[in-house]
Amino acid sequence: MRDCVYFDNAATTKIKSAVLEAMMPYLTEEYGNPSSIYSLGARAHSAIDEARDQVARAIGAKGREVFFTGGGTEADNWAIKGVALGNRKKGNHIISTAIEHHAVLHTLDYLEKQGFEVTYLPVDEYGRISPEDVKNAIKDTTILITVMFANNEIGVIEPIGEIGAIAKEKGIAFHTDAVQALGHMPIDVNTLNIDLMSLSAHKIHGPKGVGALYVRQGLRMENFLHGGAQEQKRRSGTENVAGIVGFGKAIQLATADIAGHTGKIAAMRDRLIDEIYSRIPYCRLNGPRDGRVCNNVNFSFQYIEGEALLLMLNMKGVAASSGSACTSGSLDPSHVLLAIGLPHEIAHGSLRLSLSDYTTQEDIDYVLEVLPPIVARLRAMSPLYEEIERGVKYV
Amino acid sequence: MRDCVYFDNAATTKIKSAVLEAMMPYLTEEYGNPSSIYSLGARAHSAIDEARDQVARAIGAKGREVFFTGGGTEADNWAIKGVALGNRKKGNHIISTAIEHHAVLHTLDYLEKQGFEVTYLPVDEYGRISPEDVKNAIKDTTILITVMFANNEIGVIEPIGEIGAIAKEKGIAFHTDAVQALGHMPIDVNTLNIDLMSLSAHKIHGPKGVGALYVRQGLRMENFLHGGAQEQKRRSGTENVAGIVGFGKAIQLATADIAGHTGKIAAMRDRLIDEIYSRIPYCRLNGPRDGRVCNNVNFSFQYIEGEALLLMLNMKGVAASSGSACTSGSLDPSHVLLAIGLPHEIAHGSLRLSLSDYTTQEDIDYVLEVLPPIVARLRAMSPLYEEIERGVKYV
Amino acid sequence: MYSEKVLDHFENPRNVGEIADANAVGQVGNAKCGDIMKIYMQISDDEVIEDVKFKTFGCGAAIATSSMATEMVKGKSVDEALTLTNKAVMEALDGLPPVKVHCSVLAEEAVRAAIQDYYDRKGIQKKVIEKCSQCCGNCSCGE
Amino acid sequence: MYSEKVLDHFENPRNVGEIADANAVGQVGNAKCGDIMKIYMQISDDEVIEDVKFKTFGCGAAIATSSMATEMVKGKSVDEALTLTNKAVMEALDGLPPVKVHCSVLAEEAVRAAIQDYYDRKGIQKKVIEKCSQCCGNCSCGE
Ligand SMILES: Cc1ncc(COP(=O)(O)O)c(C=O)c1O
Ligand SMILES: Cc1ncc(COP(=O)(O)O)c(C=O)c1O
Repeated sequence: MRDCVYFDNAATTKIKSAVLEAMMPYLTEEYGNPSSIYSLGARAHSAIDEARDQVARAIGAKGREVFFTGGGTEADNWAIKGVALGNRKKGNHIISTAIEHHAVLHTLDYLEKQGFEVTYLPVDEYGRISPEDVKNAIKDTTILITVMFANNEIGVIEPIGEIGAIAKEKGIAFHTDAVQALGHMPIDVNTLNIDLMSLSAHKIHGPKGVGALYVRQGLRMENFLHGGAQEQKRRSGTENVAGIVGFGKAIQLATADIAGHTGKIAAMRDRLIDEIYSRIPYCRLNGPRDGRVCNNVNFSFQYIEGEALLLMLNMKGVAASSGSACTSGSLDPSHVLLAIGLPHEIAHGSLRLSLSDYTTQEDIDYVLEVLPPIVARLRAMSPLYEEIERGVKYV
Repeated sequence: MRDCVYFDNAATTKIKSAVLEAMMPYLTEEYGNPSSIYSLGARAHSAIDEARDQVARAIGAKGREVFFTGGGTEADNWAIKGVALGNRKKGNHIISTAIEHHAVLHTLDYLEKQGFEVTYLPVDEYGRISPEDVKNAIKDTTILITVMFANNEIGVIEPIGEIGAIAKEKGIAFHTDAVQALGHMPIDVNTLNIDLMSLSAHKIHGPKGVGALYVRQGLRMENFLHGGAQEQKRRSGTENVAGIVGFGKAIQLATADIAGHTGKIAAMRDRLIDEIYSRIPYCRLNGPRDGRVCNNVNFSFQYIEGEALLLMLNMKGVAASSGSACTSGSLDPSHVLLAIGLPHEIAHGSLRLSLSDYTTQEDIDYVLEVLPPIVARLRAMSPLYEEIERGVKYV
Repeated sequence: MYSEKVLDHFENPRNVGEIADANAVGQVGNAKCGDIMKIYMQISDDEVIEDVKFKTFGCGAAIATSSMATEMVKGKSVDEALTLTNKAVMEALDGLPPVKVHCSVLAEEAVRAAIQDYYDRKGIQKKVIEKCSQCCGNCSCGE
Repeated sequence: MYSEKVLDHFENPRNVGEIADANAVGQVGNAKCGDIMKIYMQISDDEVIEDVKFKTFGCGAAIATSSMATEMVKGKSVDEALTLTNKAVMEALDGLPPVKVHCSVLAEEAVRAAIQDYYDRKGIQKKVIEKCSQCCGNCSCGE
């Protein structure tokens, strides 16, 4: 048995050794507070500025448009609450989608309680939203459109450029949660007309607990974390210097050769998809075949439940994730799987395998070897499958 | 010349090697997402639980009352906005002090704009607030009292236990920012009747970008960071596992022998105070002689400006801080120094030297050696001192 | 998250399968909620559960509680089996995480449902099962 | 934060001190704002600044701009000295951080204030200094 065959890179990734190396001075001797005037502090400040430039370069922004945060969740909270509360006088309507990450959805829930009105656009069977729907949802009171770049569960890529163009034409602020897109496709905030964009380091082989919000210069919004004068007085709190430096390095590495990375990973992804289809009956790929993020595979296996599947995979050393209710912290299965039209019972039986630069062909071989017997074993235990098997026999 | 004689431990501290050691596995092989079901994730989850217990034990709390945050600033923002917005129906009045950290003051500014009323209690010449004043400020609409445990600039320790007792008697939520107190005095949230308490790791030889909020069980408040189901569904965002583990270790070390630590550091502090007084004329200790945090020394040197002092100290390898306007990011000197009644011109000339476990008698000797000539040199350049000198001569 | 016992019963579940000529079959739960337990029993004339098997669609805890509950009633009299509580199942498994407690309730209910089926088939006028306990909380179970 | 040049002029300020028999002394700024510059000049009868010294209470930039400004006017005619701008001082120092620009303004004003003093003493009817430029922004300067 293999020890840890890691197929959960959409949940988090391993820190690259070059990233950790860049961080180490700031975890040891270079411990200065970046706001301080003396050399130790000034060096920490320069290190942050360099990281800020690395992030800016990766997304076609200016350094002063990049603000470091405590992660993707904080970036989403700040972007959405910041724009909503800062433009209350202009209107109270926000457009979003049914398949956003909880960091967006629960922030919107909160704003709805504060009197904001939110339109959640539906998605098609592959999880795609239609730019036409966005256009039609716009009202005089619309102050924000927030649509994720790529979905964390089923990997569908949304038409961000088209939505950005619509938002720009109408003069409405456009936020995108690009946490799952970063590193897997070229992103340029200007050509795509993005006004705010959330990023997270730990999805691209950087450290956990650090992220960034891109904010287009001149955009009107409120601060979220109040306090000291850090981050151009817009995001307070002593900076996580080591984390920020690690993020800078990670984003530089992740965007250095996107075409090469995408080509390599997508080939493995496609082999995995094809082989699962051919080796396991009664399954379905969630999300589109094309227009999906290069590292995402998401299948539903009928008649079994996802958590049980994950536990059995774990017993074989495979780390993966599921949209099953049991792993979502609630009793309903993934809102994303429901939004693309899966019935509850099928949504419960989903499996996400997400790849990274560290994924090898051997990993793919291994999961293809252990997965089919596990699915078969769980189906043999399942009263739902029993009926189907009987049905099949009787036909 | 010494290379880096670090006297800015109230700004930030060096990570202890035992802390970094505890963190390293979570920066390398143990990179799992704590929300995941497989072993790699489960181990990260256990590591966080252990850190949570370490924090809880250090402050006399239960593990489930401790919530990790992205730092002291986030803890302050969450505590204050969370209680205020979550109890709006009960009232809109908050009691605080004139000498809080900006993370508290600017959060209160924000709430004032939202229609909350804030009473900022004055302090005496040493920075002490009076429990009597707290009592008298309470109205029917008071929903929160927030008073810092120890001040970050002048080290004064506030009468938290007495205020806690008043708050408890009146049934009003009591928050304290204990960022500067942690590790330097025993803290028990129950005997002190504290309902919410902000902590930060990087002030106690832990990593930057991680902190915690203690919240008494059953206390009514809103969430601040919305999203995933982390931290008992009360603080969303993928956990900064390495940071949290480091915080746990740091707090364990910082509270293992508080009496020993305090005794050792306070002795150095007292020598520093006595010697500065005896070696440098026209100076004044800010904050009380007794009832001050063991690691804080804060002097005003008349006729000179603080930033210049810091730069000259830096040229001698000494890292320190000042309440000078030039280093505060605004043009006014420290609100704390003004609140204790210093005139602007004297507030501009303040110097904070803050100690830690790593401070040595040699460091004290060194700063006592380099500081007097620097002060003398700057005074020789100062047109204000010129007048005084002339005055003195003519007497 | 799960105890060793739960993991053992999940990995090596006892009594999985069907009983072709079972004289008692109970099914509880609901695919929508992600949990279905079906219990087959062979009950002797003197009301002893001579054999018991289960099939479960559900999470690790659902499978482990099914396995443990069937173990606990096997060879017991029907009356003894009716004294089985979800708490007893949980304790036998060294506990369950709070969000998984409903699985043990389902297991208790599945045993009762099978026994109810036995009574019904025999024409015995006993009601040992109430309506859905709503153990699965906020899901749209049974709607 | 500061350029090498600024740090050099801060660490080794040129022309620090007083001129006992100065025939031109100007002081600008305000202790409340944390910046006072006082410039002493010895101006010859043909209006050449033969000697210049300063005393400054203020931050690193205040000291460095004082030093640089005195260097730049030393040996110059009064009329040349009056062409000195804060921008020229900043450029000579390889720039200043944005929050420190007001220090260079103070230095320019201090030079002008000294020259004004010279004119006033001589009874020359020239005004080369306006009222406070409010360069220090939101502080309560001059109130
Ligand atoms: C799409 C998306 N948005 C936001 C987040 C939250 O980011 P973080 O975990 O850094 O808070 C995640 C991952 O958890 C994500 O996948
Ligand atoms: C009293 C006090 N409160 C809050 C903070 C903010 O903590 P952090 O830097 O972790 O955001 C600090 C330090 O910066 C502090 O000294």
